[in-house]
Amino acid sequence: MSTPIAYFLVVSAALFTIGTVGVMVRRNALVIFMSVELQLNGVNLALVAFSRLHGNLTGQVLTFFSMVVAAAEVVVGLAIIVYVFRRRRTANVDDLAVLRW
Amino acid sequence: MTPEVDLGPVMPELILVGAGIVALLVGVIARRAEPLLLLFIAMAGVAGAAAASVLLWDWEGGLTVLADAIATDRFAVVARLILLGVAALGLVLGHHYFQRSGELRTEFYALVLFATSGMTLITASADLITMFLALEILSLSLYVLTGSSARLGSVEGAMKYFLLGAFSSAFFLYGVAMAYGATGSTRLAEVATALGGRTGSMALALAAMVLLAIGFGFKVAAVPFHMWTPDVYQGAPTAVTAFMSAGTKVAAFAAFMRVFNVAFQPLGWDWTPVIWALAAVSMIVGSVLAIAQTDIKRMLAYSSIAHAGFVLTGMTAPGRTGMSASLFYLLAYALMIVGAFGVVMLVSSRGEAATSLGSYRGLYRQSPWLAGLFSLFLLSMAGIPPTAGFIAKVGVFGAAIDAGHWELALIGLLASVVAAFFYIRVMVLMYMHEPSGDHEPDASLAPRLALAIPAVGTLLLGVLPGLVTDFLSEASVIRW
Amino acid sequence: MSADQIVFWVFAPISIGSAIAMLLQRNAIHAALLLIVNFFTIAVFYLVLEAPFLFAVQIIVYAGAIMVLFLFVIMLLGVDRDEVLAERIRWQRPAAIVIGVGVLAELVVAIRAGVGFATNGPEAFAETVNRGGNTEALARSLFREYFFPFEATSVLLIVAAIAAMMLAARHRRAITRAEQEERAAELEPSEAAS
Amino acid sequence: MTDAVWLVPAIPFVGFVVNLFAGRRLGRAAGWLATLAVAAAAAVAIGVGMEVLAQPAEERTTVVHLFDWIGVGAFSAAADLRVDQLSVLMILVVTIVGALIHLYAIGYMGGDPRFGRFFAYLNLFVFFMLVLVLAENLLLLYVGWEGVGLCSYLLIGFWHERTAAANAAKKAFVTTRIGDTFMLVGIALVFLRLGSLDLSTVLDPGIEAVQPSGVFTVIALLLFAGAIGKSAQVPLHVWLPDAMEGPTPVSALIHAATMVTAGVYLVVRTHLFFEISGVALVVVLVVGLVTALYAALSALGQDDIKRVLAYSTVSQLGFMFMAAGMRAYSVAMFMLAAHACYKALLFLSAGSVMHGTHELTDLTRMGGLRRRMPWTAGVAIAGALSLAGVFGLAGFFAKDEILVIASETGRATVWLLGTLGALLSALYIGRLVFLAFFGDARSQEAEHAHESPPVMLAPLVVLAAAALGLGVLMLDPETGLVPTFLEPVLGTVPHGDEGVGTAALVIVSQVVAIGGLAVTWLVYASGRVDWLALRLRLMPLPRFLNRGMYVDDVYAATVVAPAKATSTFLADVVDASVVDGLVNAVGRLFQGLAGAGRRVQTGMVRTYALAFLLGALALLAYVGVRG
Amino acid sequence: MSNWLTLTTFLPLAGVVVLVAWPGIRDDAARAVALLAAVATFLMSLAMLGRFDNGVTGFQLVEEATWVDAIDLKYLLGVDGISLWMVLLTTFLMPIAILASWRVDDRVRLFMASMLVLETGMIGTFLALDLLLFFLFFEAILFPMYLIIGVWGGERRVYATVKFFLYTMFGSAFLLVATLFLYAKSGSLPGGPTFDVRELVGLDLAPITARWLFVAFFVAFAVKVPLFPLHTWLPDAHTEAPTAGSVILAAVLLKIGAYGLIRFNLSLFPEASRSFADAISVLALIGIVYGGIVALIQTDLKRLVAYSSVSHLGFVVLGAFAFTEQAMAGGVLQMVNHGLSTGALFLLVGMVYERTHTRDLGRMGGLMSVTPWLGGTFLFVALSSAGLPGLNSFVGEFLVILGTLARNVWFGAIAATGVVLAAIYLLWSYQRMAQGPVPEEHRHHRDLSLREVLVLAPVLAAILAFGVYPKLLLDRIEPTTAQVVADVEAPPVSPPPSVPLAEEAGG
Repeated sequence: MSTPIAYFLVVSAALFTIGTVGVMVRRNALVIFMSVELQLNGVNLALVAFSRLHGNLTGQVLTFFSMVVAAAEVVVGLAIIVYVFRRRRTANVDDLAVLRW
Repeated sequence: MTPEVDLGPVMPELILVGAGIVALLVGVIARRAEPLLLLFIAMAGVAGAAAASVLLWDWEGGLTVLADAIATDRFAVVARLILLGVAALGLVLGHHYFQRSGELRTEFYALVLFATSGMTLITASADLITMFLALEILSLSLYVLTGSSARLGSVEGAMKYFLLGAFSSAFFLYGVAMAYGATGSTRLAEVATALGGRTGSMALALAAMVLLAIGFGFKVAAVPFHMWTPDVYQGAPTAVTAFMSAGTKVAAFAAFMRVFNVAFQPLGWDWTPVIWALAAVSMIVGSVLAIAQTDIKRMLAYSSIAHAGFVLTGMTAPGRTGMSASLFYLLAYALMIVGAFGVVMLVSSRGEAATSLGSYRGLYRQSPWLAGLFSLFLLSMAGIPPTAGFIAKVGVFGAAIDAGHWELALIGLLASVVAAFFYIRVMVLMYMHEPSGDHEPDASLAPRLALAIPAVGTLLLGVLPGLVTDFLSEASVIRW
Repeated sequence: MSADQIVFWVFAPISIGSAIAMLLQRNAIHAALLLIVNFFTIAVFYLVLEAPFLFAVQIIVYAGAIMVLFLFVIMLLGVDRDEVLAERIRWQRPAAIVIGVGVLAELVVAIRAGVGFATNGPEAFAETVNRGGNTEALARSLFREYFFPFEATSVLLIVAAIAAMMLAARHRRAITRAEQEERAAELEPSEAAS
Repeated sequence: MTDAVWLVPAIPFVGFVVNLFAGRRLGRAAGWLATLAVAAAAAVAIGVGMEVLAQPAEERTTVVHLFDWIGVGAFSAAADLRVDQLSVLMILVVTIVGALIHLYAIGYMGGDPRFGRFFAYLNLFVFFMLVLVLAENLLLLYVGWEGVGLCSYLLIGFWHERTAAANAAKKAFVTTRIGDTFMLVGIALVFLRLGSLDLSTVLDPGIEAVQPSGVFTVIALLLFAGAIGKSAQVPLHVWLPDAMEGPTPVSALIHAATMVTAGVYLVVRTHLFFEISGVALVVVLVVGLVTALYAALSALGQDDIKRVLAYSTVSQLGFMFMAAGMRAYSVAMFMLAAHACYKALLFLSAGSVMHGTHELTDLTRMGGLRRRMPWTAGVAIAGALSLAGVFGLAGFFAKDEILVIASETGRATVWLLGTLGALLSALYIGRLVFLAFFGDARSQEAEHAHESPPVMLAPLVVLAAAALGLGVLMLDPETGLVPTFLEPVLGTVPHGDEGVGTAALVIVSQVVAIGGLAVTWLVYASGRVDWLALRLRLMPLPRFLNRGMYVDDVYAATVVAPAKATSTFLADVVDASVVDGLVNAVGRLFQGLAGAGRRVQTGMVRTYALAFLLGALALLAYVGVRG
Repeated sequence: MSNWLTLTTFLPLAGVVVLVAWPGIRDDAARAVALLAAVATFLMSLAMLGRFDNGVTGFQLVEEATWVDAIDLKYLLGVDGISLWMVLLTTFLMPIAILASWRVDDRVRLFMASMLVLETGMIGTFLALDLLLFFLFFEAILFPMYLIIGVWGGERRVYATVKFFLYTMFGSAFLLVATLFLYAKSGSLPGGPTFDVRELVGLDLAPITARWLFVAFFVAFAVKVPLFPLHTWLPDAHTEAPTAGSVILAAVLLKIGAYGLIRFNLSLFPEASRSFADAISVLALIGIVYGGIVALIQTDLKRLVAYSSVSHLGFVVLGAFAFTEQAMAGGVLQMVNHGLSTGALFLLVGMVYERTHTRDLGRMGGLMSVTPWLGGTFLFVALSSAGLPGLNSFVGEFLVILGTLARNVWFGAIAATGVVLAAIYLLWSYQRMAQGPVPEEHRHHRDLSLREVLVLAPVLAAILAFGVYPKLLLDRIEPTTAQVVADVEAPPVSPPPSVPLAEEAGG
């Protein structure tokens, strides 16, 4: 292949940043969580790219693990979100500000 | 090539997980399982893990095992032991807490054990991948524990903790990726050699260093990655707060030190200023903001932020001095914060009934012993001799000044003057006012006996720090 | 212009576009769908980067399992109503964007300095690293060098399971009692310190 | 015997201790005990005096070492007693006059509830006074110096329920303390510049070579400042008239006979410094002169019998300083002794008058007392004549000698003014006598006056005898007993051949004295002049004199008021608002910061994330610039 | 090597142990235990005095043991002519303070325990030769004192106690930094890095470093002294503290500041001391005059005494920084004397308050007529505090003035004015309290009780004894202070001419 690795890295960085911004501008807990997933995917892309760059598989293995982690996180996260929704009837994080100051 | 499988160095984790699964099964199978039985199982697990770690003190095998995933050094041993101690106290307190609040879930014990296994594992990880996994294990367990009460605060805390936690672990992972990108490996030792030999890419390495610092900074609640702390500490069931405030910090700091003193050791000149800055702002912000708090748990949360700053101060000193100082501080901090939150739990008798500062009015009248314990812990936090806090403070600041960071030490000490203000404000309430509240503090004996341990520890380390300092400085070299 | 470049230049815009679109998408379900699109593009990149196994996993686990779970929850909670995008916290959005751009810039700088836009991975990746196929190679390294982390993930999954049990299956009684108590607590005067 | 000199102060001290703790139980015996103590001291003193006299004139100085008091490095001050002609003279005066006044006080203080306490204080005073005059070491002298001040404070304020008394006491202590502080610095300088505080060392004529005379001027003036305070010289004289709030025996003992003369003693004792300096002597002379005239004038304006005597004392002390200022030290000393007698006598008789007239002190309401209290009148007149300087009486030999010397040594102005002072003395004392004892009674009390008991009259008689006859000791400035006795210590009395002959001077002074008395008789007792009308016609002059020329008021306006204001300002503004204000401001600052910082914790996850990212940006930027 | 010092230091803790361990101890028993412990400590310190050798200039009865290797904290006690008297002052006044607070009946056990802990802390502070150990004791004093003021204090006790605590913490922050910095620097010493004062004296620092360290130490101690303008915590603390608290605070705690200045600032940084001497002397003089003037118009008896302390401690600092034997010795003497006089004053104020229930001079009067012994004693102590010759304070003040005059005539002269001011405000307060007509409400107070006599008698005796025979102290103080002065290496003052010279000039 002839595409410079850096291109993929830039894309990954972009995705990561978009995810980051998403966490900050969205209010729906679910969407925020999705943005986090986007960040993770950005990182994964970087890992794979690096693995290609260094010519070893560690990056891919790490990506694999991060997917597992993501899966687990999603389970826990969604459980919490569901639970919160049951309790407060909303998934809007701005409404969750009892604890402050 | 099939790597030799030597489980000895991970025996503590295996035992913890094993015990956790047993507790879980017992809880599931025997629905009417006697909580005490579960507690016993869990404690047995902790004890076993402790024993296993002690055995590791004189490990003859390689520096790292399991394909370089796990370090076998004494640093890990000491960190593990501190964490296991915290876990034991956390279990007892939690057992009591949830029984009283009637929210006892059999999963609690298992979760604490899993979280602990994550904490201990992270301290022993010699590989960023393992470290990341361990980090996630402990984080996920803590999210759940935080939300393990039906209270709104608890739920909201869990939510915030989770969202921000996931957010920060993304940064952490990115850091790992950058490190890998810079050196082509995630093994701390190899990263170090690559950077030391200038074969790695500095730019990426620096980025990796910063991103990992951010990830750890979040876990140890260093400003400006601290903002979850007050909310979560306040929201979580007090017993859980006690457990995680101590556990997370100790574990995260252990990993922090390992990564920065091994993998990024060649970048020492570059990361010391970062740590310096984090330390300074943490101490200042933590101390100042605590002044304005009206809820004891929030106040302690802010003080724990300040303490993170103190430990970071110790980290600015390179090598053994800094590390042993920081380790000692972590030990002292673990004792006093667990103790303090334990007292808070007892004072607010049932659930979170009374966590406002106001409910400490005239505590001395209601229960002199509780007041005495609390003042002991608070004084230790303020660094007044003869408590562990004093020795710890002298240690870290001494190390920092030794390394030429006397300005940082001065900032820290002035910050601790500010901090003293809100510590003594609580003591003013306890001693110099008459009881106003109608509520009585929880008078049950078991948790008090449990709290006697950190109390004695705080005093003992204040008077005879020599008991541990030798071990600590023994443990404060990370070979690779 | 070689094939992989074409693929890249086709999918990169889609990938980023879908991501941005997700942010602007007021409807949670549509956001989720856009995210799936994005994941697909990433999967494609994996393929280009000669990680076929991850390509598969990405599609199955991510685009498949995880996002389905998301959609399921969204529907379950019925939060598919449109979200008001008007910002309530002043400066939040512009600050977020500015800082985001800043971070991106710095990352790009780091990448440029660290990797450079000319560098390419070693040729013969397939022959050397992926010897005997990516999957097999991956398995080799996974079960030899990384078998312990692999085991560790099991704990992670157990914890996840417990989380689901504890939180999702929380019986109503606990909640209602907690609510009552909190109402009681609110009546209590909680005065500040002197 | 000389070695036993420590008994002289010791005995009264024992008396003090006993009376302090057992006075209440002893009842009237306390008075007798105190008197006996002082009498015993007097006996010892006389014994010592005899022994000193027995020695050849040059070996009459002995130093008795008691114990080392302070010693740091080169500095050391021992508790040593110095026995020489001067100190002997002083202890004799102090103990004998003191004993008499004690005796008198037994009667005078008769009914007082704190009888015992009173005598305890008196004994304590005698103790300190003796320490003062016996001290070989200047610092020990200072101990006595302050000690007598303390006793004066205690005794002036003896009736402390009376605010006036309390005020007077405080005023006396503080005013003198001002002088004392200068003196303390002076003493310190003596050590620092002359290397010792022992009189026998620093009063060695060779000392002159050690330092330039300027140093001696400074030292002498500082010491003299102390003297000014103690001896109530202008400008620190203001406390003495007020001190009359104390019981009359106190006025007699402390504020006439002994303590106030300590200043004179000090100057005489350290005359070497003054002579080396020269300038200092002039200062002494001038201060003495000014004081003598000022006080005499003020005395003329007083209606309170005791205040007249108080101002008179100030004036007389002025004369003594004049003498010292003219190097006629032994004359000063003689006048000191003589004055001790006749002024004590006058005070005591004034006390006797008050005793017999229910504490009546206002001259304008007395009159004709000589009929009801003949003894008192008699002795008082004797004292008055002596003070006025009528030929042959003690007062004459004292004052007249001073004027003679002034004239002889060519100080015409001094002589003139001195003579004027003498005239004024005659006037005010005559005024006192005639207003009190002659004419008709001008009030109830005066009419029903009664003579005092013998215990009070006895000492009066003795003193009267002394006031009349003490002159024998001073028949001639060269060959008189006192000068020859003191000569080894104080040198000879200077005399020149300027001015007119002695006989002429004597005549002048007699004219002045007799004339003055005559005039007062004419005005106050002959009945030919309506002196009340006269006073009204002369207003405001009498008030001006009565208020001591408003010196007190000037001080109040220029010193006391500003001091109070400063103090208030510093305390309420500077300390409370500025210094402490800053401290509290810091506290509030942090409170404010905390309150503000708290607001950042909005409770919204997304702001937290924003802060998080901000931090990330900053750190990344840092490595950006670094890498 | 005997351990008299350790025994003296930790004997009070034995009392604490009893108080804590004895369940449900009765109040009287608690008082008795505390008193017993304090008296025993006093006797122990007397034994120490007995072992003290006047001749030696250095430290004596030194006890050394490593405590915490990790931070090189050594357990290092020793006594010299200065600390000796500070310790004796402490042990002497502590039983008196305890006896004086016999009336405390709220939480007696806690009170007595705090007092005893306080005593250990103070003794340790004076005896510690290891900088870090000193700091440890220095900080350990804080909490018990805080309790004593805060729990048993007056109306605004909380404000006062918090202020006291924070002020001290502020100072000690600098102290700790400087200490650790010094330790870091001390690696160059032959014995390697150490906190041992005796070693550190030999450390040669860059002048600028030394000056910064000096300032850091100075701030900490200046707060404690207290030196203008860091004094404002004192009036509040004194006003609110209970009698015993005020006594200890005035008599001992303030001395720690002055002691620290002499022991550490002077001996560790002689060069810096010399260069700052004038500035500090000026501060001290301001303190002397300012304190005196402000005291003039105070109507709260305790505030008045507090400001008088500011004035008196000024003499100590002035003496310490005049660098002449007389001034230095006088300063140390003044420390002891101020302890006795002001301590006694606060005892008396407490007794007056117990009767009149007010500290407002405006609402008192005529006590001398109602309770002559109380009034008389007050006058006696007031005069001692005003520096009446023959009583204790005079000697110290005179020596300070003398020594300062030798160094700088004007400083000495200004200092002397403090003596006048003292006379004014003390007599003025005495007049308003004890003289004049008796207000109706004060007609029927009883005079000193036997307990009160027991409390006062020892102090009064000491006041008189040290006034008449100060050599008792000076003989032991002088060798040390002389050494300190010598070490500062200040330029010699114009020496007083030797007396023989005078004589041969005359001969």
